[in-house]
Amino acid sequence: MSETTKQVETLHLTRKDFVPDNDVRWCPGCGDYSILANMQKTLPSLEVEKEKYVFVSGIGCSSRFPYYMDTYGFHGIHGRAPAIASGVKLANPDLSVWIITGDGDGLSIGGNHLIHVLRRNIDVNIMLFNNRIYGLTKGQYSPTSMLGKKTKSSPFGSIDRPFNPSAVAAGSNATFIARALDVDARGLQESIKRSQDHKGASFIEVYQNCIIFNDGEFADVENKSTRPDNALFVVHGEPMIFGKENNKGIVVDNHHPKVVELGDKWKVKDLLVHDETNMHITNLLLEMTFDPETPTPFGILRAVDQPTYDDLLHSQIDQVTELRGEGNLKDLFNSGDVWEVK
Amino acid sequence: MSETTKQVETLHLTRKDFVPDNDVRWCPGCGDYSILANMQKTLPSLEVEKEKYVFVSGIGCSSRFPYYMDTYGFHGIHGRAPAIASGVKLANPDLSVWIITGDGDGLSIGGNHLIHVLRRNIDVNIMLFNNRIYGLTKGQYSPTSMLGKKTKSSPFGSIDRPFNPSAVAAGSNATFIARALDVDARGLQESIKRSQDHKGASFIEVYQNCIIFNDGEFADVENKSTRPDNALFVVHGEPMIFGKENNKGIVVDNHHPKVVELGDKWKVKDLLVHDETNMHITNLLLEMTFDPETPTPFGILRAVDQPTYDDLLHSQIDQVTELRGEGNLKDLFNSGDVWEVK
Amino acid sequence: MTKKVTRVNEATIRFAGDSGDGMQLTGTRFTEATAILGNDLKAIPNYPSEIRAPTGTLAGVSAFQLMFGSSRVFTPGDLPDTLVAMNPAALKVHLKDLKKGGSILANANAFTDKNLKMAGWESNPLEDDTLAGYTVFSIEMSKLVGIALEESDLTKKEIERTKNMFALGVLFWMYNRPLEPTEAWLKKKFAKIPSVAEANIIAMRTGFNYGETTEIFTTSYSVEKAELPKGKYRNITGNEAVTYGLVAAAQKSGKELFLGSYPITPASEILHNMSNLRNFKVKTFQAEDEIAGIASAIGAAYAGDLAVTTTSGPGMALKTESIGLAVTTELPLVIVNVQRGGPSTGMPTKMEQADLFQAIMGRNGETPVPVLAAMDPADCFECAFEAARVAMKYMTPVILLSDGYLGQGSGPWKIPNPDDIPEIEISHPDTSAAGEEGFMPYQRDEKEARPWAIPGTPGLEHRIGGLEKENITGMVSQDPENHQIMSDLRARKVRNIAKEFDPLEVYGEKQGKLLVITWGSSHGSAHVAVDRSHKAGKSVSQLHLRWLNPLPSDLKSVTDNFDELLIPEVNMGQLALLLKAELIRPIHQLNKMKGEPLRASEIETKIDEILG
Amino acid sequence: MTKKVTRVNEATIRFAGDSGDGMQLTGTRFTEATAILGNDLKAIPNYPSEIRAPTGTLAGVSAFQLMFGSSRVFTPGDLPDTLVAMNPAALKVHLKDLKKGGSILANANAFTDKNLKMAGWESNPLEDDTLAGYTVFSIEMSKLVGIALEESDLTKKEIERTKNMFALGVLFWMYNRPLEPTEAWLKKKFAKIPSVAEANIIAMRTGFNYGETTEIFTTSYSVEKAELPKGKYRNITGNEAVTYGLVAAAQKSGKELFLGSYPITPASEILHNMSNLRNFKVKTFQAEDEIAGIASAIGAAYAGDLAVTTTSGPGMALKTESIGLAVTTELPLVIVNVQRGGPSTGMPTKMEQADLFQAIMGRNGETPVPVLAAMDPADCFECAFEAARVAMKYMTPVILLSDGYLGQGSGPWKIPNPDDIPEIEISHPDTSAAGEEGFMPYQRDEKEARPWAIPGTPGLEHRIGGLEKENITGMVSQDPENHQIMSDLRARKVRNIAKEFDPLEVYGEKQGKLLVITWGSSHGSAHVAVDRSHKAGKSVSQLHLRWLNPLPSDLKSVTDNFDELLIPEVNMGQLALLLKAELIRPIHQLNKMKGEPLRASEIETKIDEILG
Ligand SMILES: Cc1ncc(C[n+]2csc(CCOP(=O)(O)OP(=O)(O)O)c2C)c(N)n1
Ligand SMILES: Cc1ncc(C[n+]2csc(CCOP(=O)(O)OP(=O)(O)O)c2C)c(N)n1
Ligand code: SF4
Ligand code: SF4
Ligand SMILES: [Mg+2]
Ligand SMILES: [Mg+2]
Repeated sequence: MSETTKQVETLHLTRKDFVPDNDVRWCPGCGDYSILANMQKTLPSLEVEKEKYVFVSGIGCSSRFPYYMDTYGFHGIHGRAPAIASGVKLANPDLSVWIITGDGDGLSIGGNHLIHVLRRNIDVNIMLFNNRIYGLTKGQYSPTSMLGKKTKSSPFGSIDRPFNPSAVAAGSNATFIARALDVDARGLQESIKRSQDHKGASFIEVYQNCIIFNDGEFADVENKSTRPDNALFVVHGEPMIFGKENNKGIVVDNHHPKVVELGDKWKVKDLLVHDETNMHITNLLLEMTFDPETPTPFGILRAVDQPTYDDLLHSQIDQVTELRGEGNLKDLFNSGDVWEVK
Repeated sequence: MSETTKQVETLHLTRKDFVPDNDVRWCPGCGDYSILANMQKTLPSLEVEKEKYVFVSGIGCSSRFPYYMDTYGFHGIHGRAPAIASGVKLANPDLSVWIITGDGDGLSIGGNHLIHVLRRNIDVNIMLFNNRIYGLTKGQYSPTSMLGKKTKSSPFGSIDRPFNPSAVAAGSNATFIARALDVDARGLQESIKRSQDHKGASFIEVYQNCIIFNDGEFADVENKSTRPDNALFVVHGEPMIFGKENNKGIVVDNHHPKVVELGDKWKVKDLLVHDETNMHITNLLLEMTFDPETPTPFGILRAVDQPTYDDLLHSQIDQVTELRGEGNLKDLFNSGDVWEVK
Repeated sequence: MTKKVTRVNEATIRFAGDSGDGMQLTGTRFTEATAILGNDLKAIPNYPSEIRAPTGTLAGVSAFQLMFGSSRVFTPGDLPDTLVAMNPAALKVHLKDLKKGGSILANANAFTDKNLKMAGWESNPLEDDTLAGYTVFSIEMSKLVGIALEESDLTKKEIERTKNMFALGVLFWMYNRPLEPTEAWLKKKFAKIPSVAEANIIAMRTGFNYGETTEIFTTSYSVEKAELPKGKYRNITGNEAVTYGLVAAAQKSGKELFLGSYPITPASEILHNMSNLRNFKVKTFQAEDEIAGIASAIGAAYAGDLAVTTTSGPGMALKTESIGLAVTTELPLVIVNVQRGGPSTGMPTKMEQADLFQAIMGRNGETPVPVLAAMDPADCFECAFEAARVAMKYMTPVILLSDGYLGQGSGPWKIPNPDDIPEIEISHPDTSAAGEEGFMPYQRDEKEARPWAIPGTPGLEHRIGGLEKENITGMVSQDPENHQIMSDLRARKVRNIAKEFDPLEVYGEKQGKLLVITWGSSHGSAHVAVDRSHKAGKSVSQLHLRWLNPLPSDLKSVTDNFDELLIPEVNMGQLALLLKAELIRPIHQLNKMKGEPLRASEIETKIDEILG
Repeated sequence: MTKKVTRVNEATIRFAGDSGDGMQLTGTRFTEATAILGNDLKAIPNYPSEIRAPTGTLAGVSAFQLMFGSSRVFTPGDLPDTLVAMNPAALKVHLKDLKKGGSILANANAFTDKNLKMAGWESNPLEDDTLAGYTVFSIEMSKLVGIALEESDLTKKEIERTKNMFALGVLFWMYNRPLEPTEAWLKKKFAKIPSVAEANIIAMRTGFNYGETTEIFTTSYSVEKAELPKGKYRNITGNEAVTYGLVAAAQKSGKELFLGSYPITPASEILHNMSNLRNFKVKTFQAEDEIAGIASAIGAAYAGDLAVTTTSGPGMALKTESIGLAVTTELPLVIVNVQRGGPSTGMPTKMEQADLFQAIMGRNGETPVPVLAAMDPADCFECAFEAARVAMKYMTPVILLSDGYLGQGSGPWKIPNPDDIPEIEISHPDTSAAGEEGFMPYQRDEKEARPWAIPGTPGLEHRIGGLEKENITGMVSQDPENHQIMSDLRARKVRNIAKEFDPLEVYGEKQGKLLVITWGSSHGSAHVAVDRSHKAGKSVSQLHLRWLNPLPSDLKSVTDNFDELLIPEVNMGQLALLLKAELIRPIHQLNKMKGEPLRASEIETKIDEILG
């Protein structure tokens, strides 16, 4: 449990405490609304004082998020939220710092800061709203748009292979990776809670529908009727089962994930069991993302404990202070060869 | 086989053709010398005309490389070589474009461009000289320096968790990943050849000793006597065997790589067989990098065929031209509602 | 009943409504119909930075203004004669700009209690005396289209959406514009859903007939054709014109065009337009950020393409390090900055002229770059072509400044005959350029440009880069004397571009009391202001500068003929500072920081103030 | 034999050798010994941008120069009196700078045929008449240390390496400096390998004795103590002084210091120094690039730390977008630019003053930032402290310009008593600041600074960002009138900082023919030049500007007292342009682009030229 969520006297915060006066200005029907609502609903249960939250974002529709949360917030510049947030957290480790970003903000211009904050394992929580499009600038393809996608800047179809954002996080040595769906309140709330509890950088990829420029991109999993057959919700320690009738599962075949039908041949015990701490299970799940033969995995894909940058920094400060004594200007100024003019 | 290496009339190039007049200015004993020599030795066998090579780099000791190759070269600015090189390749797909970068240039300031060029699968060849230090700026820790490393900017030990460069490449959906060692001429030459042959973005991580600021960082694999027990050279289709006596091998145990001793219990047939095209084999190898229990893998870790950005671009140009006819200024100017003033 | 038709010389109309009300489309259609009629015009959209701000709010209001006339029109007009207000918020936001005595066309059905409250009206302005002094046409547009389309298969919501076409129809009647072009356009646009095309056409006709028939309208206006130079015309936005200018330069130089760019308001349309031109061999590369946008363009320039990067202020900030690289490697590159309101993210959909300092001086080191600015949408074509020509001739990056007002605004463009556009001569050295000592990549021609030797050319293998280079040989050099030589050379090469400028042309008398100096899009309103002041008997002329760096060499002699100088600009005095230093004389300033162009009337007032 | 001791007022020495010859260390040791003796001094290293360029080449030469004297010393000297040349390349590179009649101390053993050839000597200059006119001491240093250390356990290579200590010993003798401080230092440095410490000490003593004993030296020099103000002194580099100034500001304001930075020559030492101060609660964050460096600092400023970012030109270019964010969010931030030679990567290890435009005008939009520049290494302390104070007082980013010459150069620093340094008053609003309407993050105090409300404070929850903000409330606003208000306000806030400047002080007469105006590190050589010219009877004074933005309000009245103005600067005329515009009068310029400071003699010549 992170420092910031230490048991404080019960806070009695409610959803309303996080709703500011100003209007929300996303398009009607935008997937961002549901993410916002679930954030406002979940925070009161996290036992963090309201004034300790800081939401930092870049630029994009998604990055307007801080304006819609009645906490401290910083609407930064395009792509730089992870860097700004790192400064916030290192300045004051007591804060619960959230980074809100989009597939353009976080993976195009801001890709480098994202992979570095994950590598460093600074204790911040990152939500990347992946709508596979640049919303705010009115519909160009993004680094997560699928090949062939026709947009304003790719009228003949995109020729840019997409990232799998969660795989990028894994390649950056991230200690916490989750995937959620804008319309799935339970999954969102679970991801938000777990990411706050996680000590270190948490990465949540949220599939988000942009009703204006990329409507239906995630139809197969957004649609309630097709979701069960197309989405796999993984739970640590549980076998990977999915399907409308809970009749399908995942096994490993020549190091690749494969869908099997439960029945005579395949039993639940044959199925792959999710293990958040096992890198190769995470990798198998990641590989399923773009594979048309397998369902799209959601849930906590990875969670391991590793020292955080902020802890290491502050304990190094303590150690050196122990060793050398608290910094003293007089000694500092007078270090080296000193002489006197009388 | 890539376009640029199509059989041309025999070229009779020799190593000397690639050695320019000016002096090489790395520190005596720097690992960069061996990489340079092997590049100069290997190019003549690639059947590419000398004038078709372009070496693009950023800033760093490693990035001085283009000055030492008698070909076309562009010593860019810090971190931007992949972007410059992308422009070169897209402007002229006929060129064999090489990106030379360092762990700082390519993974610190230039991390974003690196992951994007790999994602897009532009047909360029990238060599990242990983000496786990900033050489040119005189010895600060880099994003690949190990935790605890004492350097000029981390006098009490680095608190920055390192990247595994090849894993970053894998997370970016790279189609070709190799790892080589500055002192291993065979491995270097093999990587250079294979990367030129690969259609798409190739990524070669080279472990390189910086004798001045990080000497001995890779001692366990650089040292001829300890190398066999600490390095695993993988070959596609071959079981993973290593050790001074060729008596050790790799098996998979609960989705993790594990070292076993060949003998009564474990036979060669039990060992993991390398498959360049299988993502999960690649991931297993990548996981071994920082694991003290396993050897460090070298060789072609991954190689798969996927459409390249440059091919897609040029075929889209052809298709649209077919469809619409060659662009004509008159028609373009007169598109939309036109009226005449008489 | 035949109604009175009043002939006017010019008219300014503003369409305002909710983001979802289709005001941009309505405005554009009116513009096209007007252009085809042969009026001169300028048009400009004005929309919120949200994609769809909440319906009915002040923040969600989207507007489009155009001015058209029977003589030359230089701006989209200061204050509108007619305001179309599709809801209370639109009226609230735009009423203050309406000319005294102007007309308001309002959709009465949208003036519900809820909407009025959201817009901050205490009572319904259509019903109280708020609008006294204006001519108000309060029309139940929603209801009327509902009735007109009763028979249609469309949903209620879809029908409601055609109300903008109704408004357009009324305006077409009011200003005697033809319906046919819009009908044709609608049929094409909704070719796949004819019922929608049909409904829109009906709504428009209903509006037109409503004007014709009902008694609330007594007068319509006619605006005669403008006396434009003979030729073919089309309406063009600045961003389109930049696209065309660059594509023309590519064809005229025999180069392929490479655009490395990253989307940003208000420059994105250049990227969109370019990406549609694959059959012109245009290679658009939507990079991961602005730095990769310019860096890829620099790579493409090295490899022999006509290389371009396009952006707006914040993106320009990110490109400055790379611009330095292009300067020192002496590679041709066109950098387009469609300026917007700053600082920082600022006001993305508003215009400003505040990136001039950045363009000329915003780099580390002594890093001279030629800078020019376009004065109106059509001029963007000329300037883009010129930028590309100069870049390739002198082997240098060139910065073209446009702004949101030009980029998204439009006006008629006299379509040039491509055959009349001069060729751009490019010569790439071939193998024979390698002398005894090898190839000299920093050898110079009479313009002091270095050779553009392209990878793939046998024998010319050479290395370039960001470290200081020895002149002639191009070897890395940290020699003090060489650095002086190279610094002087880079400065002189840019300064000498001024040698090929045409002599400056003063608009009005060549000598007098006051000279108004303009750059970029301030040209239009200053032109109108100078005209009016001149007509009022003032001794005032105008000098417009296309090139800001280098400054024209006759600048001093031209300005010396005037007692006073005035520079109106939409910033805090950037050109004024540069010219004070250049001319060593005081300069009057008119500065405005409101995210919108200077108005002719504001400049007129300032002229009066100076001339007393 | 007692040798002659000549008393001189000042001396300039340059140590030059191969990168591997330890010239920086030798120079630093000489500097320390000289400082302890009580001379005033300035010192400056000069090294190649390669880590170890190939031995024996011209490119591989590394040098260190210092000037010391018995009165105030303002520069590390133009031309050296004595040149230590450890190999032929060092002699080749530096001979041209040696004063006529100066002394050369050469390691004869390094003048082998191979080395001579590599350095481009046709024959051995120690043996032909190349060096006629100089006093040459050709000493077989390598051989002599070899003999002296015959008994030692060190390898031959290790012994050879002590030859720099031999040279240092000779110089110590020549200038009558004590050996003890260096002996103590060597013992400490090589505490773990006493044999190396011992060998170096022996080599140094051998050199000293060699001077004392052999007949080739007839004279040694003494330089009296300088009359420095009373107090404790130490030698300090500009980069150290910046570190100390900022740490002092943090302590005096009760803030923790956060440094977000990325290594770059010649600024990296600030990061190194800071990272050593963990017990001062200094948080150094070596970011992934310069953008993350400043962005993290902005985040830290928001969260309440004294935030700093340090860099050099190319890094500064990358930070410009973020500086705009700091301006518009009105957060305190210190930005240090240790300038180097541009454009682009340019000449990383050479100095230049060419980033002034960039500092003041290098951003998109109207984005005013206070800018000040340090004049010498010790002044870096004052300026850094001042920058931090102003940043926090006015809630604004502040740019501090230093340069490679100051950052890596050194001079004596009168150590202040920390108790005498004034506190910096900071007040963070607490919960009570939230009024009825909630907290107003853009409410302003009498200086028009907004409150620094820190996350974690209950009741003050608020959002900031890069979009234009409504004054007082801080809500996002794209309103035209508000943008004007905010633009004016941001400009005025910065302009008003000038109100607290001390009146300008002219050095020399307050009125006269010529005023030399300087900024940054040009102060020293101009000071010397003005002094000399003044002594020669010329009517010339000096005005040094610490603040470049805003300009002091008495600038005009002070400069009006002089007929002519001259601005010497190591760029192509950046301050000159700004002051021409500010003062509307012609200004003489002395510009130099050689990657090295102006020399006093060059300025003197220019003064003569102007005054006839
Ligand atoms: C430096 C800079 N470059 C470009 C932009 C323009 N821009 C703003 S948001 C955006 C893309 C946003 O996409 P994403 O992060 O996916 O957010 P979404 O709107 O889809 O939620 C771009 C290109 C900018 N504001 N600043
Ligand atoms: C914009 C910019 N920032 C910083 C630098 C300084 N710099 C040059 S090289 C380098 C690091 C090089 O490290 P690496 O890529 O690992 O190369 P190596 O020298 O180790 O081969 C840095 C920080 C620069 N030249 N430009
Ligand atoms: S454009 Fe798309 S992502 Fe942006 S607010 Fe509208 S629906 Fe949401
Ligand atoms: S500093 Fe290190 S990496 Fe650089 S040239 Fe020297 S040994 Fe090689
Ligand atoms: Mg998006
Ligand atoms: Mg390195």
